[in-house]
Amino acid sequence: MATKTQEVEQKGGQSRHRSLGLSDEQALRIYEVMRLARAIDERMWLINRQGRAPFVISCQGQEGAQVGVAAALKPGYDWVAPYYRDAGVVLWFGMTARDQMLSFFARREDPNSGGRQMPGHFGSRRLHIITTGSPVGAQLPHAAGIALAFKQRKEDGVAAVFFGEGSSSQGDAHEAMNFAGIHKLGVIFVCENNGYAISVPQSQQVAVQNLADRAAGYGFPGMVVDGNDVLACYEVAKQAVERARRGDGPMLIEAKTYRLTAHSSDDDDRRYRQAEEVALWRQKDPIQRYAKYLRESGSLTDAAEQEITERISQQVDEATEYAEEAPDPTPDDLARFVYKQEPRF
Amino acid sequence: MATKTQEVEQKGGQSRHRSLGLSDEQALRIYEVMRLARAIDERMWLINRQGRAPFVISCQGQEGAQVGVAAALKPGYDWVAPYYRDAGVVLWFGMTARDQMLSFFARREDPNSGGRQMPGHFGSRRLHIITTGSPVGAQLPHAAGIALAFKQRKEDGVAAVFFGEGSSSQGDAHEAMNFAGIHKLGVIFVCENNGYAISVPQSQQVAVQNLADRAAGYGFPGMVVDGNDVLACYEVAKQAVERARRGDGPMLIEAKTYRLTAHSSDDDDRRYRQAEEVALWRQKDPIQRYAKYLRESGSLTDAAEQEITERISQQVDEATEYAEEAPDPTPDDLARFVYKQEPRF
Amino acid sequence: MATRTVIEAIREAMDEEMARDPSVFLIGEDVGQRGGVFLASDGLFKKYGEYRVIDSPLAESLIVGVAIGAAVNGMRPIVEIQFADFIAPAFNQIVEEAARFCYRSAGDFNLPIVIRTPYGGGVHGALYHSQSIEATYGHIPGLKVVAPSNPADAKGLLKAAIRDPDPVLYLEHKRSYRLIRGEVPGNDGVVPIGKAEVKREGTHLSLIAYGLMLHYCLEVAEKLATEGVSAEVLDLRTIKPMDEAAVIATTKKTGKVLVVHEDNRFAGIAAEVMAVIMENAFDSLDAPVMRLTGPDVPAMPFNHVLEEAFLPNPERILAKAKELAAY
Amino acid sequence: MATRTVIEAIREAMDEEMARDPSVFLIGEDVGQRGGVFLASDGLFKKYGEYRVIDSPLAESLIVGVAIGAAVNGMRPIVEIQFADFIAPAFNQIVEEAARFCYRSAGDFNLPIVIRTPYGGGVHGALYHSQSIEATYGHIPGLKVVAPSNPADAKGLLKAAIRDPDPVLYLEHKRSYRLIRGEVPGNDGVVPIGKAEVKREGTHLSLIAYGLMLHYCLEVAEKLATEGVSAEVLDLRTIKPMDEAAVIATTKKTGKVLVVHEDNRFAGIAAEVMAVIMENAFDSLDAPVMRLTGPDVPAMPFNHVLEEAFLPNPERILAKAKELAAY
Ligand SMILES: Cc1ncc(C[n+]2csc(CCOP(=O)(O)OP(=O)(O)O)c2C)c(N)n1
Ligand SMILES: Cc1ncc(C[n+]2csc(CCOP(=O)(O)OP(=O)(O)O)c2C)c(N)n1
Ligand SMILES: [Mg+2]
Ligand SMILES: [Mg+2]
Repeated sequence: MATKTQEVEQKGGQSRHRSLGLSDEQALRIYEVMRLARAIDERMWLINRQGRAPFVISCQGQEGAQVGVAAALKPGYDWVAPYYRDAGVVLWFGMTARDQMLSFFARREDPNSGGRQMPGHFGSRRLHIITTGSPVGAQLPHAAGIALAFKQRKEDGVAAVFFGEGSSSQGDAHEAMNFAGIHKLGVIFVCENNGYAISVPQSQQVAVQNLADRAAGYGFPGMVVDGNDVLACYEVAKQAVERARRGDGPMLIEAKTYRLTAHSSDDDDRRYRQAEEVALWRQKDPIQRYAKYLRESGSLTDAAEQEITERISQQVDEATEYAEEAPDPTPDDLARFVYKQEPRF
Repeated sequence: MATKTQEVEQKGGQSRHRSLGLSDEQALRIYEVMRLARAIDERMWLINRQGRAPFVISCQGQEGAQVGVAAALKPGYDWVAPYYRDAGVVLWFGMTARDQMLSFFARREDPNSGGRQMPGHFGSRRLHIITTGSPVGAQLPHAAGIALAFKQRKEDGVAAVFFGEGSSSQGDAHEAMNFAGIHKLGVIFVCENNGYAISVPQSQQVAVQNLADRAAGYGFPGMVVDGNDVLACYEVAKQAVERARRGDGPMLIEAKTYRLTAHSSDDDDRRYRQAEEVALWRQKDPIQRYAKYLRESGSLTDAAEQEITERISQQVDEATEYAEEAPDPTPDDLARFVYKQEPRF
Repeated sequence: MATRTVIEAIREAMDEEMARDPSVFLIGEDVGQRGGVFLASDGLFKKYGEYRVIDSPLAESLIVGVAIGAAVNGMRPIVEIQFADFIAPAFNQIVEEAARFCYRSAGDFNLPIVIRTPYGGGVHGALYHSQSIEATYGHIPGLKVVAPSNPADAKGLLKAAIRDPDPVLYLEHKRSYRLIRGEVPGNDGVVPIGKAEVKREGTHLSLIAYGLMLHYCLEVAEKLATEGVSAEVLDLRTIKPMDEAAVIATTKKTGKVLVVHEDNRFAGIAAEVMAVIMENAFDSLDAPVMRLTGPDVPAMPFNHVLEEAFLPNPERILAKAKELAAY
Repeated sequence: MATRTVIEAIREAMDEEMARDPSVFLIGEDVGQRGGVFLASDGLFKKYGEYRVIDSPLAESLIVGVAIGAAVNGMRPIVEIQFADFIAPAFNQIVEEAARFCYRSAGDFNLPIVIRTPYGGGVHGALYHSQSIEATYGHIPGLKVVAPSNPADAKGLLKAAIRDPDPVLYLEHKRSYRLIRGEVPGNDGVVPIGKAEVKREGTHLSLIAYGLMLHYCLEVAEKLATEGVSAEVLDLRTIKPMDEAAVIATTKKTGKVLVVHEDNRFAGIAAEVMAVIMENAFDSLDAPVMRLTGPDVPAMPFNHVLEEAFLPNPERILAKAKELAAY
């Protein structure tokens, strides 16, 4: 199947979101979740740099791809298999700033892991976010399995799985796409291609320009999309979801984007990236870009913007305060949940 | 890159082998090795059915792909990473009927493994055949590593790796092709697509018609070839080898073929294949077909055919006799070669 | 009570559980049309259809990964790995994913998955169709590992494993498949995971084993009896979590223990049994605990001389047991 | 003698061996331009170029598989696996391929490959940046596994590993990287694989450990001395093949042994040490051999309370040692 670059900016003009079937409220909701993801992330860096928490890993720069795709799904019905950058995905699916901050401070109440995993390792059975580990690529077969169960039960649910272009090199990525193709499973494979895997540039990671080209080898379409254009991401995801629900099988979406921070708080990206390159991409910030569009299309007024800003900073403040005060796990917690059910003797 | 089906039969007509640069001697040598591979295999089944040896796994039906590709390589300089069906490859690279029979009977003198592995697990450092284990797909990264070493030393050697279409589903296949593509390594990936992985048909194994289509996602060409046409296999392999030696990188060759026996002596293929299907493919037997061509092109006389037949049956007889009489390993051998060098205390 | 082979008991357990619970399904290489290379699922494809008995592509990591996702989405997968030797590509999915799902989500997720696989030697399977993997996976917290020795335990433990909310590695000794016959209860009984069983009572020494070796130990106990030595034979049945109470009880009873397994020796299951005894019954020991195991060579060779040299057999177990008795 | 940290010693060993032998090269994720996530290869990319220090794609099975092929074709690869927790995707290539190459070819092939990887906890690395893997790989015949505790051993064992004709898993305790400093011989000396070392002599009891725990044991021995208890501290250094003679010697000397490791308990290295003692020095024991290990929970949590609860520390080692001394 041919790979085509989405150029939705040209389509729809001033009311692109409406031509995609999004109401003004929905369009603003997308904006707010992108901003919330960013605001939580920025706060985490601040706290990390003050030495109050040991580790951050960021969504910054990738919120467009994340929220754009997530907005095409049905939270609580569909499932997502996110990776560590996907704050935008999980917030759309119902996680809160407080949840994220509880993870960040590794508190007992952390709904993702009870303080056991690093921040960014999302998971909630209730919210249909499969628990995330650190080994990259492992989530792709999980998503195929989720979609298989939907098919076995003749339900039209969809599984969306997110991963970096580096992680696409893992064998699991190949095995999952192959299987999903064979059984025409309802999986949306979302590659957030930010050009680097820690320090390794795309040119050392793959021999092709577009990861989306790989889909042809698995018998389903691959699409390249501008990952910093949230509406373009929404549009292509919507097509993919419709296809999947119809039972026509998977799609691979490659969202070209960039990470605006270092890989994590333990990384120094000056060792492998030029400051100019980062600066260039800062200008393409998906949030700025979407704000500009919303303002120009008349959907975002100054008053609305201010309300959003206030709501977000209040949420982040409250979440931070709550989580920082929240109790740690106790040593007794260490041995809990090795199994769901301890064997009876 | 486009995938194209080789249709060399139409090219060259009565002297296809000469138009490919093969002398009559060379063309006959190819024929003889194909026939030798088949003859050894048939003898093994006979002996197995008589209860004199516990296990056979066959090359039958795939000799054209095997010898056709191997004949484009430089034995002793290039390396091959075969799989268990590749008797044709290793015979071309210098293994003998006796070597095979020593493996078959698991004798101490077995050059492949000293009687440790099942037959079909080839390996010889001297002959540049990397040792083969049973886990399928693992040999693809090995071939990439061999080619990397050539590149590191600025040598123009080539590594050819052989695998079934079932094995292409393993993550290792993907990882190896990706890496070979990035570094333009001199690897020839040869998929012997016989339509089944034990009982699993191609339709349950991959969602595409042509495995060769996958190459595009790794940045190098993929070619489909009629695996039962030994000269077509030789031609495409020759192109691949030239490319690789020039430093232009890998090629994926998909040889469409069929296995004429059950998966192994432990399998009953009537559980999953129709007798008619097998019968149909028997008519396409690569050896018969090549013999016909050679006879029609005047390269194979009745006398030559008889000489070959005699030489082969003599080799197989002698090899069988020798190997069946050869001594077993002794219990003391069990603990040898866990390491090349036992640690000194 | 009906008489069954081990493989029949396994098939029956799967069949009954699939009939009972529509969320149970089987996935693996050649399990469908062909019924598995050992015919463990013979007939089930026809009976339950292609989405309850799935012929997977040739990719073990995928198979386990898909089972994880399906389990998250409400199913109860049974995975068949064609041979234990080919489970290695799935190591990351089993160890870093399945075994840690419950723990890493603080109990929010759990994975009712059974991974069945034939292991063990003695069938001319050579280096890659003979391996034992119980120490490798037993070492991993979050997994349960069982290894039944007879048809009744095979059936009861498989049912328990299928109904268990956690990932269970279910090891089938391939030589026992058709060799070992026995009575199997017709009812819905499960054999609890985590419980060893004394298969023969004795007083002078204890033989601890599982799988095929259990039968060799019973044979040896019989021989010892004719020489006036009374051997107790404990079948671990579950490797992990190990029934430490049973191990300690037999040690306290006899004061002398020999542990037997095919798996490689270094940091194997015997070492763990010895450690448990060291910690809990040191003062009851009348002799050092001994072990007879597969040697530390990579795996069991093809040639029959080497295969026999690798595998513990009744003669060698008997000799070791006599050494222990005489200590 | 120069003073070095552990990470400096590792870098120096690689640098010297790469300078000495053009077939030595390094491959791994981020090892090139970035110099590795812990900077183990800082500067080597610049010095040796992109085909001696190779930034691999993000695929561990590939990395090891490529190293195998390159080794077959005359090279001596050093593989860096970014964290021991991420070695699992390479399990099949390491265990079923690398470890069996020599054996399955009856000595025709051998693989001079070193796999370096940071392991162990205490750095808030959480479940997936803290794991210990020595029991898993120690159990596998055909592999050698080393775990140096200080800069001199780190350098000497890495040189030995690079020159060794067989695959060596070289474990680097990540908390020791910058914490542990020490003198490093400037000369070309190697530390032999397979040899433990008594790091402190003693007579009342023996502490056996490796890696970070070795330092805790030395600390404990110091404290015990102030209380009149003389503790011998044995650094295993090589996990496999284990220096059984050294283990037996210290047991015979003191009669009381405590084994300490971070790795999970069940069928861990401590169990093997206990088994070796059981088999070879039972009559010398004045007390049961004891072990203090990481618990059987999947891995070390992120939260510092849980991390501390997981990791053996000097206080707990001291308490256990006193229990042993008083037995
Ligand atoms: C199996 C595995 N190997 C190595 C790592 C270490 N690691 C964490 S993130 C990362 C890079 C991932 O790159 P990419 O997939 O492109 O995602 P990005 O961080 O760029 O969003 C690496 C190597 C890991 N987490 N898992
Ligand atoms: C990793 C692994 N899994 C399973 C097997 C068992 N097995 C041996 S051959 C085979 C089928 C291989 O099919 P294919 O690659 O198409 O090769 P063919 O036998 O058809 O030539 C299987 C499943 C194996 N050898 N290795
Ligand atoms: Mg990336
Ligand atoms: Mg095939």
